[in-house]
Amino acid sequence: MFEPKIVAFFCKWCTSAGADLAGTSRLRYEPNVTGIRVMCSSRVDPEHVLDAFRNGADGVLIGGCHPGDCHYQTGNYQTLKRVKLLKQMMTDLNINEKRLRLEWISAAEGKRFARVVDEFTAEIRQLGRIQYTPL
Amino acid sequence: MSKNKTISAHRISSDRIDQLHEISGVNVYACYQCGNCSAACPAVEFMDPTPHQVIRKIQLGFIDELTTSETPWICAACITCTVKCPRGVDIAKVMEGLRQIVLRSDFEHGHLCDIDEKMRKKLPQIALIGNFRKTIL
Amino acid sequence: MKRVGVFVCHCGINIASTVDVSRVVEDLHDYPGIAYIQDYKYMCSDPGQNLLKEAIKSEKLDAVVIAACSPTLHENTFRLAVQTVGMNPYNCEIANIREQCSWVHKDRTVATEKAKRIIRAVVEKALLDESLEPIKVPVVRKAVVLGGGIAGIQAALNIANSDYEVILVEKQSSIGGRMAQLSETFPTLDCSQCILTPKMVDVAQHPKIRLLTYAELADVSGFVGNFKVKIRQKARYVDWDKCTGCGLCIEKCPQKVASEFDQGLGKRKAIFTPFAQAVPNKPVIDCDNCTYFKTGKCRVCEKLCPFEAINFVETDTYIEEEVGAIVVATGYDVYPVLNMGEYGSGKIPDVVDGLTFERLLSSSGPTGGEVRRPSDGKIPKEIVFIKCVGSRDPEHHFPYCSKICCMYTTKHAMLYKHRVPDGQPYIFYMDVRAGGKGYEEFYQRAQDEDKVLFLRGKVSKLYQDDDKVVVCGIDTLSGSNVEIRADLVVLAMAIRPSKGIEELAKLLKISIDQNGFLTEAHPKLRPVESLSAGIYLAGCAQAPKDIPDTVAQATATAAMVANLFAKEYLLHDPIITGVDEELCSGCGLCVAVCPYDARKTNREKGLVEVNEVLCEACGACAAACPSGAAQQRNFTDEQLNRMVRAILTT
Amino acid sequence: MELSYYPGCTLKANAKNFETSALAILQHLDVTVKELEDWYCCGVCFSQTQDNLMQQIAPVRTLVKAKESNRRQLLALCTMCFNTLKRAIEFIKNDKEKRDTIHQFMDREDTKFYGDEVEVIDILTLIRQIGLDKLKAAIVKKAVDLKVASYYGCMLLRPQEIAIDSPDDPVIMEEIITHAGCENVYFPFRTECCGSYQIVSEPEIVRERARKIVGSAVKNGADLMVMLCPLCYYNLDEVQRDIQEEDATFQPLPVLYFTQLLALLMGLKPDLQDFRLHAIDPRPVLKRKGLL
Repeated sequence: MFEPKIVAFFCKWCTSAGADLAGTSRLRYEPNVTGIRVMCSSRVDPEHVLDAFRNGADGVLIGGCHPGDCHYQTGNYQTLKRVKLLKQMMTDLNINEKRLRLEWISAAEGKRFARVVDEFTAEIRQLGRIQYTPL
Repeated sequence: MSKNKTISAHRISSDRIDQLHEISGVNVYACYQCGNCSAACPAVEFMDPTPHQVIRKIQLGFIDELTTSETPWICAACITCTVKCPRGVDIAKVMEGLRQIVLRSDFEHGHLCDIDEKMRKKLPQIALIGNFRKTIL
Repeated sequence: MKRVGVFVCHCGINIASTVDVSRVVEDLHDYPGIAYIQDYKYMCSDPGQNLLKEAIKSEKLDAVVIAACSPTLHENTFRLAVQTVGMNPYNCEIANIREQCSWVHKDRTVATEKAKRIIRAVVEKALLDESLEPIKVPVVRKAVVLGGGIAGIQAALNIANSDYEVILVEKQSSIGGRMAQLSETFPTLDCSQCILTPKMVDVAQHPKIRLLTYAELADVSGFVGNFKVKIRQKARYVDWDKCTGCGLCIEKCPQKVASEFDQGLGKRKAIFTPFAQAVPNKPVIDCDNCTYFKTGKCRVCEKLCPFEAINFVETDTYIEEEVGAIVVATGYDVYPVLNMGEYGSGKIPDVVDGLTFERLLSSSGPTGGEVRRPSDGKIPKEIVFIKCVGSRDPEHHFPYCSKICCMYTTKHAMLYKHRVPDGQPYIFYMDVRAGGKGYEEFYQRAQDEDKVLFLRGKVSKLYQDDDKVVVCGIDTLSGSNVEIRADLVVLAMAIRPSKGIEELAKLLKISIDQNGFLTEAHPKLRPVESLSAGIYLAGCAQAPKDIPDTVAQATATAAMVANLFAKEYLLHDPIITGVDEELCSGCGLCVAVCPYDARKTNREKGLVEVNEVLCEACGACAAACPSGAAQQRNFTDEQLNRMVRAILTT
Repeated sequence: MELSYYPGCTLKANAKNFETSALAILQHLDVTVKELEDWYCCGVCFSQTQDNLMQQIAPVRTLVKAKESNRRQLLALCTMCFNTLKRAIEFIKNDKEKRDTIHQFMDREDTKFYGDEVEVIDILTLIRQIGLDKLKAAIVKKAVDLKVASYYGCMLLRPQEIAIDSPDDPVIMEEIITHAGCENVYFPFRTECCGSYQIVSEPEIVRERARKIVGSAVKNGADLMVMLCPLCYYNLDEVQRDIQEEDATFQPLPVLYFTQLLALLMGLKPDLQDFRLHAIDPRPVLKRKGLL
């Protein structure tokens, strides 16, 4: 079976804490996602995401706080805007936009974290290995 | 038979509540029983149960008591209850829903031919048609 | 290259049972950048920490990565440990291989591989981590309190009693606020003014408090510890340095106006103090109503003043001050009866709001404490109180509970009954919310001793009929509609944040909630702070609350301010985003995304400048920067890119 | 100014004096109203069910005709019709799915109605649009101290989304009455229901309502009561006769259509109004007040 490589960016306050909760709850989920802990999802530069694809990532997952709950007031809205634009750009670059996913996962949503990771892994698995040809 | 009625999970999840919801589109669970609908209703003194009690009985699943009561037929659809409700419960639509539940099995409530000839000539057309619209399916 | 040491924790079997720790150590031994790697059973234990310290010294490590549990648990522990051997704490990083690896995977090979990826990524970060020092910010140990009601008074007194200076700003000419208008207070029925006025006097006499009344905030700039405030002192037309408060001018002023303090029931003069116990007890001239200002003639006050204190040419002045903290305690207004079409839109004279009824009950009020109705001065024999007017009504007015009405309405009915023993009070209610010390007992007393009749339901309509007000309501408990021909109706109107709160919030850059009240930083854990550092909240500006709650909150607010002032410097997390002036083109994209106003475009220099103190380190600006000039310390683009690559390399 | 006009059935039958007086005053105010060429019953009571779309079709048919007339505004004099048509517009506008279903039903119509093409207007709002000053200028008769009770009823004020004014405390009728030189009588029952179609099956409800509404207007000193709904008119005029039969102490009050009073004040020929149609004869009070 194809094991995709997925890079993730988790905000420190919500999604990373949600991932910790999934851990303390001893939930099981797919091991393909490896997370990088940032202060806020809005730290993620579209360039980081494209760089990940360039370097062979089959998928990129970004996790932030729910709208209205951002520790930095408006960071997740910035992320949302950027991801929308980035998805358009990905289409132009011939990367399936489904390979990038933005999810709001709170510190209390351990179960949701595990579900998102499993769903996303399954989806990327179905899409197959990334075929990235530089322009 | 005991006058007390038992409240049960079975009753409060009755599909008759769903049926009423489907017809009326109203979420009766927003009601907090302030009674403003009944306080404002122009025909309340002719009603038993009164409008807020109707909503409560629906929440509890006592739909049969409502379809056999006169209340929905006393209602004149003046919509005062609806505009008064602080929680946005459209009570007028609930009353219409109850009338419809009855009419959809009985076709008619009351007897139209009972209206006397003299009255029929005198009454404005909108009174007659309005009445038909509410009492015949 | 920096020498990075990696320490892999077994966490007993928590990590070691699924992650093959020795395999990790073996496989990463030759990873470029790892100078030293070791595993240990419990890294957080004393021996574990000693092992870490010894290795830093013996292996001359520049940075360490602890592969263990979540950083929320022991990042601080390890950072403190490395500091004892001279390492900068920002060179100590945690790789979370427990919560996000060993605990969530079963397959040993798979978990071991993932642990390696996680560690590699963090090693890449550590290689480029800078040594950082917390940013030190000096604190101006002086506070400004906006609003001189009980909340502001309590906060100001407590801050001043901690020996810090306070400026108390009040828009009326006297402090006292709404509490000064009240008659007696629940649940003890002690007179409001009797417990309030001594505090007002304390404020006036306190050496650490500067009282600015008839004044308001005009402008504010700066940040926590270092605000600059500009206060508008409205023209009083009376020189308070000369005025002794003798009151001769007030007595002789020919112009009478409805008294705001008495809710329009009584009269005041055009030169006035709002009430007899005013602090400061000196008058101002209401220029909108003063005969001289309107017609150019009169000047009676000027002629009579023995101290030549009247000054008709006085203008507004501005006072600038530097403060370290701002307390917002601007209080509430009652929602006007005008908004209640079904209750006569304010056109029925004997339908009044609760605050007006307080004045009718107050011994210093327009009726001397006798309950007499506004229309004809008769003593009402049947009186109806209606609760939740405008509150709990998301369809037409406001969704929230105004919180104080249950208790004050019960008090009103009780006090009425004490004043008019042969009268009948009725209260229309939907729920009785009597949570609070002694509150439930008070409510029960109103029912069983004072025979207040509680009717459960709303009133759909009120109308004047002869000299009565007809109340059409319902008692849902009996199922009966009720009609009462009342002599007086008192409406417990919704509590609203006081007028001007939106402008003030904009000025202070703090947020207001969907109902118009100021938003606290966290609804449970940070109830007295705003989301902007250094700005604190107290009283009804934040949410409706009664006197005990207001005093408790104001005291807490003062404690927070004292907490801030206790240190000479504030320490600020240094992982902020700066500007590389070489690269910055001054485009301002970063300025637009900053939620804290930490970044400003300097048009002259053509670049962006950062106020490091305001930066909260979210990094949104770094992601927005097109040139790479904005780099978040220890979260640089290069660090993140190298982390990504480390995850993807096999 | 030109607009379409939808009379509805009652104005062509029992409420002729409403139609003639309304059309006369509008003509006097330089407004051209064109009756829709082909119109249907509006359905009277707007169906309040979610699932019975057949009942919504009647008003939509009329709205299609109005759209085809190429005039934006559609005047509905009868408040029942006004309410039904305006609610139909809201329904069509706000529920795309149900709108599509209705369109499928209406396969004989070439025009599809989407909600924004026609604005249904009542005569009070229309007078406001014409201008109160213009109205004032058209008034030629000075009523001698005439105290008028303006009765709104339900259909202009409820539900909220179609209300022409505040459902709790409307002012529009009083505003016009003042500009027409009469004195307003505020009476607390002016927005309460008359009992509506219950006159057919539960007449005692209507009697009770009429007694309250009329009694309240009389108590507050009204010389006459004006209104805009043929059903309210019947319930509050004709039913007063029944009340008088039961209760000799009952004090009756003449009831006029709002437009009848305006026509008189504008000095339009009184013979276009058939006062014999009134159960409570308004002529004595009109004479006393100098309008006849």
